[in-house]
Amino acid sequence: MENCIDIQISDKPLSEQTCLEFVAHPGAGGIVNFIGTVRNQTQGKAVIKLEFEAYISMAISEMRKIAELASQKWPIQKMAIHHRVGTLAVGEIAVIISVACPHRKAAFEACSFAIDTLKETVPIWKKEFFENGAVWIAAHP
Amino acid sequence: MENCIDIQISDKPLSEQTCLEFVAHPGAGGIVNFIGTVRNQTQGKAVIKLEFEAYISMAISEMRKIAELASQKWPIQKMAIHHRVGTLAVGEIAVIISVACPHRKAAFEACSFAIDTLKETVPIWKKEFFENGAVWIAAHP
Amino acid sequence: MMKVLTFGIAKDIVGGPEMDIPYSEGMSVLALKKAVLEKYPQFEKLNSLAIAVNNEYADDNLQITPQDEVVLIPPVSGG
Amino acid sequence: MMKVLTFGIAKDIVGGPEMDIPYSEGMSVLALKKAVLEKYPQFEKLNSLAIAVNNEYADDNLQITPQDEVVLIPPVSGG
Repeated sequence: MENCIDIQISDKPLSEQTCLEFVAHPGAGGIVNFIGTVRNQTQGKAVIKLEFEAYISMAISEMRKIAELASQKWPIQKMAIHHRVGTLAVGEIAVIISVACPHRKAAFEACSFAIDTLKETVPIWKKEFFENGAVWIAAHP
Repeated sequence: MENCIDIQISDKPLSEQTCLEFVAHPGAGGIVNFIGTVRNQTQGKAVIKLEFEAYISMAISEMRKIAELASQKWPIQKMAIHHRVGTLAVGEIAVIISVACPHRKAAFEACSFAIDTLKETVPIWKKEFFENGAVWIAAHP
Repeated sequence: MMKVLTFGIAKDIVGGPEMDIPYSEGMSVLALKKAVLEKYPQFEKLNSLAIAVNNEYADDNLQITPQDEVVLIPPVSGG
Repeated sequence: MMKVLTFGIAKDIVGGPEMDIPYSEGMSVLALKKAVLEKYPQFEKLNSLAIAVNNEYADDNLQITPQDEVVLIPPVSGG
């Protein structure tokens, strides 16, 4: 799987096209992409902007683990996980996960597993900025 | 939902970027795209090319029904379903389904539902061309 | 006679994009199917054969009128 | 003393990208956590506090060596 996994963390805008081109595979029957974008509100409070901070070396390592674990569970041909860091405006892309499999069911399951796991294990932190303050998401109960 | 659904059948290459731009929504937290591409083989036989034929007026109507039904089942903000017709080479995109929802779980479920239903109900027919002949897929037991 | 449109393998079986079937007033979708199968027994070998009337899948008991757009729908395989 | 790196809310609590903690030979991850909480009780209020040693989540009983890269991992929120 080594050359079939593309893991990136970038402070530049992410490109869905780049992910799609990476996962293109002549034997692929289904490609599923998850694209996480910055929402304009959280629990009714208007979000102005958002900042992502990453412990980059470990985040890359954890993202790779997710892709490798997914590749053990499902017949994945190609997989890309790209995460943005820095300051993002509403509507910008925070994360893209693209999975190519011979059949679509596996691609849906693997992509869903990957984003669920990423949110649990990858050392990246999101700070949301509101009119009157900012909050590190998920930090407190 | 009327302006939130984009249904297209085209004999030109499909654009994932176009679908993504259509489904962009400031309140979206998760966008899931399914991209069906032409595989290089079916049950071990090399596929040279593929042709899609559609009963276009009804296919558009059935694709719209799928988007509307999905919108009743899940909180969909925007949804695009684009299907290609004509002659396609291996690797080309046959179908794109993009779904934007406030949360990702609904987007995964709705996108998966849409492609499953499309394959059951939409009057589009696929002919695969091999070295020594061609077959209308799913026609015979 | 009424015109019935064909697509996919149905077009191959019929040898063209449409076929003519004898029409009788109040003819049902089921009667139409039987007439099609009688003329082209190869349709028996398909996984399924549906009829669309005016862009909608039609029940067997729907009555067809001469103005309807009637289409043979062999097993679909889009996506 | 050993250097412990901080990110996210941990950086805010500590007031910078790293903190110093007294190191003793064979110190466990659990002992490090206790030392951190003693110095900055605000960490008690977080949903969780993990320790990464050399880019891996570390168990409480792992022994830390002076060469290790040690990082406080407050609740993550990527994606």
